[in-house]
Amino acid sequence: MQNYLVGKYPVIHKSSLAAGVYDYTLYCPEVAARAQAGQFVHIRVDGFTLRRPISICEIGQETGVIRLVFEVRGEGTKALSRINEGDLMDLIAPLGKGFSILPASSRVIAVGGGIGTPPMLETIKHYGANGAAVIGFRSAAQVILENDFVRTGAQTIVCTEDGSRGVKGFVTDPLRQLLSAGKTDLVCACGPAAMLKAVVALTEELGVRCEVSLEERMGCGVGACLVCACKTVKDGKEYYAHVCQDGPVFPAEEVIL
Amino acid sequence: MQNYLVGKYPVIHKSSLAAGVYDYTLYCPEVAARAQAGQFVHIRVDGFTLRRPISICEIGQETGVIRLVFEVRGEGTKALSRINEGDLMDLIAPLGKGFSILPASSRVIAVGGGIGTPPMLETIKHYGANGAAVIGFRSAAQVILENDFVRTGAQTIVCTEDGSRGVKGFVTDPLRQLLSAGKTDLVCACGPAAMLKAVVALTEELGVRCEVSLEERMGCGVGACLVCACKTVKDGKEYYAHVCQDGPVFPAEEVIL
Amino acid sequence: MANLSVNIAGVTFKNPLITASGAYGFGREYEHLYPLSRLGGISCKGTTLHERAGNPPPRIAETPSGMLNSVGLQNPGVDVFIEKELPYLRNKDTVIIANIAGHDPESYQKTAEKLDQTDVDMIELNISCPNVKEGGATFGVSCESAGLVTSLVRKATSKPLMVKLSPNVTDIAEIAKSVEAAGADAVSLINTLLGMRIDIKTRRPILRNNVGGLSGPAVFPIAVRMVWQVANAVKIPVVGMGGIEKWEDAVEMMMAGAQAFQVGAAMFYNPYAPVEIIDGIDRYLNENGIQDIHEIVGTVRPW
Amino acid sequence: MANLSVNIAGVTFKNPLITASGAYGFGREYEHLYPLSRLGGISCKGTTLHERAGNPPPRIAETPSGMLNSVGLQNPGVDVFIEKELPYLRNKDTVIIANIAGHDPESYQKTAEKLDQTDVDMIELNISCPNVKEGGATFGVSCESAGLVTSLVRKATSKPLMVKLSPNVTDIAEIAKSVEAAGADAVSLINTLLGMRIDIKTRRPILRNNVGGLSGPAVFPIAVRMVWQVANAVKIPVVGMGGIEKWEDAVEMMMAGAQAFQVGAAMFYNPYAPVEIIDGIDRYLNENGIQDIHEIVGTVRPW
Ligand SMILES: Cc1cc2nc3c(=O)[nH]c(=O)nc-3n(C[C@H](O)[C@H](O)[C@H](O)COP(=O)(O)OP(=O)(O)OC[C@H]3O[C@@H](n4cnc5c(N)ncnc54)[C@H](O)[C@@H]3O)c2cc1C
Ligand SMILES: Cc1cc2nc3c(=O)[nH]c(=O)nc-3n(C[C@H](O)[C@H](O)[C@H](O)COP(=O)(O)OP(=O)(O)OC[C@H]3O[C@@H](n4cnc5c(N)ncnc54)[C@H](O)[C@@H]3O)c2cc1C
Ligand SMILES: Cc1cc2nc3c(=O)[nH]c(=O)nc-3n(C[C@H](O)[C@H](O)[C@H](O)COP(=O)(O)O)c2cc1C
Ligand SMILES: Cc1cc2nc3c(=O)[nH]c(=O)nc-3n(C[C@H](O)[C@H](O)[C@H](O)COP(=O)(O)O)c2cc1C
Ligand code: FES
Ligand code: FES
Repeated sequence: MQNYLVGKYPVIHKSSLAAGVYDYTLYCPEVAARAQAGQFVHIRVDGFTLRRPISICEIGQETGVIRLVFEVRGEGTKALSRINEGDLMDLIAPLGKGFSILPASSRVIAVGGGIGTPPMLETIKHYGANGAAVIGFRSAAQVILENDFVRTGAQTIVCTEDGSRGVKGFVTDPLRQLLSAGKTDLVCACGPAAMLKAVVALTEELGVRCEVSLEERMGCGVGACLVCACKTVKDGKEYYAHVCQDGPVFPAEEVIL
Repeated sequence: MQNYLVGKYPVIHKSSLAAGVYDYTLYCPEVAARAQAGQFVHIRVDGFTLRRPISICEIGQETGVIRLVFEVRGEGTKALSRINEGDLMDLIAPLGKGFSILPASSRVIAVGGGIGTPPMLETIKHYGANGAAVIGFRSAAQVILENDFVRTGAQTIVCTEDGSRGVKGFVTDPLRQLLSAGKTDLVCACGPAAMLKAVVALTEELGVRCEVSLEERMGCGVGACLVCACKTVKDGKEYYAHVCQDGPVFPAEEVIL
Repeated sequence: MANLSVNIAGVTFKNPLITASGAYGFGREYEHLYPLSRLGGISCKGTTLHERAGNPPPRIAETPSGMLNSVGLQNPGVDVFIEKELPYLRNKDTVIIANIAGHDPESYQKTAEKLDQTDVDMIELNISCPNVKEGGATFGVSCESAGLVTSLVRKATSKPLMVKLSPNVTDIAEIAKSVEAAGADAVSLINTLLGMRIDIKTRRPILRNNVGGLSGPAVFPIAVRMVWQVANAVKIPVVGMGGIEKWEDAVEMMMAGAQAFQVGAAMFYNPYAPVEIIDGIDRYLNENGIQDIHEIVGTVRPW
Repeated sequence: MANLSVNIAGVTFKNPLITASGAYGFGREYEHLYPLSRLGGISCKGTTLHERAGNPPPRIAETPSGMLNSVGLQNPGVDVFIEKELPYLRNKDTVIIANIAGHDPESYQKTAEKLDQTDVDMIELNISCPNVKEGGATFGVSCESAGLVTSLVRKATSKPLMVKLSPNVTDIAEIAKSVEAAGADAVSLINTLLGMRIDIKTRRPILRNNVGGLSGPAVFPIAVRMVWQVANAVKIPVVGMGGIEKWEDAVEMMMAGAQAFQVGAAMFYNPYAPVEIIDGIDRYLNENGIQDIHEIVGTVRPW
């Protein structure tokens, strides 16, 4: 059953988190009321034929807001970044299947890589101090949302490839340590394909349940056009699932990276 | 020799003169310095392939401004009308051949019809009290620029088709009276084809020199693409002249309306 | 209130708007926005005799005022369509058009035979899918093969038969005439134009299929021209599509000669496009004192 | 500094940017913005054996990300071109391409003969103008007639000969092969796609010619696909055009297989487009450590 909304919602806060990375808060109570961690919004960009999918970074159910964090990658996100406070954003939202929500007492680890980090914030919030977050970036200049993660109560480990901030290296090293330290109920991950591959291999090796969020180019965003195919396996059979409807979050064992 | 400029110039004043009719003042000293009455500017509209040609309504050589008055007719002018004070307008300007400039002591009558009225303002200014302006509109609600014409010192006669303001009827009646009242050196006209036809017929009948400003759909605006053709006669030979370069102002005897 | 209903090949559509095949699924994803009964009809996602996995991703690329797609007819096969989608759509009070494709004339024929036994209202024969080698585009680009497939399918079913034409041809009116002669009850056009985009950073085509079909507003002037040419060449009804995004475009397409029209890509950026277009046409007819939508069809007066 | 110069059919262009025929006149109107010597070449407005008045206006209509034109080859004839335009252009230090059209093979031939005696650098044979019945489009849509006109003109001149292809065909690669076989030294593509717009208020085509040629960004993906297909089908150089508006588009076109490219409609909204595109390519090559523009030609790796 579909229950997304189509509407224009005002930007009530805009800021920049790092070079080319923007942080928007929109007032959209109806969307906030039904959104879940790991879902995304599909944003119309004036002058472009295709909407742009952006993950929901935070949901304020009481305040009626959602938060979006995105990086300028091409012409469309550049145009989006010119939207200012007071302007409206045209959304189809919320869309897709988010991360599984376990009881708040569960041990859950969120792994975010680069601009895949934002959706992990809402995801880990739910678990308070039972959660942990491992977020990786190229170097110090790219680190975003660190304080936000800390504020959720989750143990927060920042990694940078060049060691200019936090732990030097990839997210998999701290992740392995955390997983070895005790029973983990779920690992949730979003980031570049190489990172997801490594995380999936590791959780598989250690027998830990894992879910990953995938990206694919989209048309409709709602499951009608079949363009956002990603290869998955279910019951031993390979087939093209659709990121916008069957995902973006998939059980690790179903994806072919 | 071409001497137009290509540039973005700030809007320093915007207002509305009538329903759907906008009045813009741009600060563009270089354009103002070389512009002449009857010339036009070619405006880029975000999201549209073709620029929109708009006549120059007034030129402030000392203040470095030009004034543009246009009516919303379709999508492009609608988009243009959303440009606000402080925003930039992307112009190619000034373009085309304007009205002949006679000694200020000459008796010149400007005839404007509807949204063809704006370019007549700068045209008649030069002649002070020796000028006269006959401007016609459908009804009172459409009348624009009346006070501006009065302020030039020119005798100003407003006509409306329904008589809801000024003289009832078309511009040709007052024009005939003015022309009969004494020697006229030049009639300058801009407006709908039917009006131009009537004005040209009248001046021809009375043997008065006349120039008219034509409209045609444009591409480049500078004479390179040959799309803005209008049929003219020169030395007894019919040929397609080009409104953007050979015009928009043509001697009445050369045009085929 | 103006009459919006049109009759195409004996099928009555309550209004001339049909959602284009492949762009709207089976309407499930849009039904909570407005009832599907608002639509004149739904042309369902292209179905083939057997299940098809479709092309590998990426399957979409953006272009100026348009998009390329290379879905490659991903679909569960005609049997699943009949079992699962048809019953769902049947009680939605809109015309159901089954869009079929095949890799050889026989597979078209067999698919049509299966549909003949069902309560689909109309069959749209896609001989113009540019995205799969076996998608029929090769049938759609010559008069002979287009006529051949049409006449085979014509024999396989008594359902109203609409043939969907490819724009990737020198003379679309000739193809239209040949499918008319082969027994088509209507033609629909245009399918997508073959296009390509390259990622200059990776130096690889953006689409994994290298090329894909162009649709969206960019193709609208080509579609209007082709509809006009075809409407002047055949006697059977023409259903126009390609780049329609607002009611004005639909009216333009109908003036060019289309009795009905389809909307595809526009729904991606505006999911409400179908109802906005219908409402706009309704308003336009009423404001202009036009009693019946037929009064505008083919009314363009060439110079 | 990267090498930007390319050699096409023996003619050296200082860079691969050529202004497209019909969109730039003879450069006079732009020369005060930047010296014409910045351009790789100028493809001059289409010229015919005798003067042509062109089509009645309106000759242009806007479309989403594009435009239709129906100028209809207004030009003063080849003699005036040779007398008046050629001497003007000759000392501008850029490659001069004469673009010729005709209403029958003989008129093409005679026009080419006259140009053979001049110092134009290259002849672009337009067999694809969709805007006049006698504009050659009929020659451009079949392999036989395209080959015939090419071989006649080939005999009439020893100038480097580039044949400009029409996109309004089922298989552009086949046409390219036939003009290659007939003696063309290069091919350029695409000319405009036939399109139509209707004013729904007046119910008349916007263009007085009813139909016109579509160009601008809207056609870019079609042009890239066709250039890629043609570059893979012939051995002679390919000059790509259709919708190029920024340096990234030019690079994409070259990766698809074009050795040089032309820019048309984009100059209407951005008169500085030619120099911005050249400067952008230069920057791109330097930033990516590419020594020679040739290193990117045809480098797209299909999947
Ligand atoms: C479910 C989902 C959630 C996402 N969440 C975020 C997020 O929270 N923050 C963020 O910065 N980015 C996110 N992305 C990636 C983001 O969608 C792309 O960076 C963006 O679409 C690029 O658009 P562009 O116009 O800048 O780039 P262009 O390259 O100009 O875009 C051209 C086309 O390709 C598509 N495209 C390009 N890259 C991607 C990509 N990586 N994924 C999907 N489509 C792409 C665009 O949507 C557009 O249709 C997400 C993607 C998906 C699928
Ligand atoms: C030399 C010249 C001076 C002009 N001066 C003024 C002026 O001072 N004030 C004013 O209100 N209008 C003026 N016009 C008319 C104005 O250019 C059109 O109203 C405007 O281009 C319509 O654009 P649109 O996007 O609203 O309409 P659309 O119909 O959406 O435009 C579609 C295309 O048709 C062209 N077009 C439509 N109508 C005209 C027209 N009448 N003339 C030329 N092109 C047209 C547009 O430029 C565009 O390319 C002038 C026209 C010319 C040629
Ligand atoms: C994602 C996508 C999938 C499509 N799939 C089909 C299909 O299965 N069968 C078919 O006949 N046409 C298919 N088409 C073509 C459309 O039905 C339509 O002919 C084309 O998109 C032009 O219309 P538009 O410009 O409104 O999108 C598809 C188009 C898109 C965008
Ligand atoms: C106004 C106009 C006039 C044109 N005249 C000619 C012409 O005389 N000869 C010709 O070969 N092509 C002509 N063309 C086609 C262009 O040279 C070019 O092939 C086409 O516009 C595609 O490029 P673009 O999308 O960059 O404009 C003309 C195009 C335009 C827009
Ligand atoms: S984007 Fe249309 S199905 Fe996923
Ligand atoms: S608009 Fe190009 S010549 Fe006048």
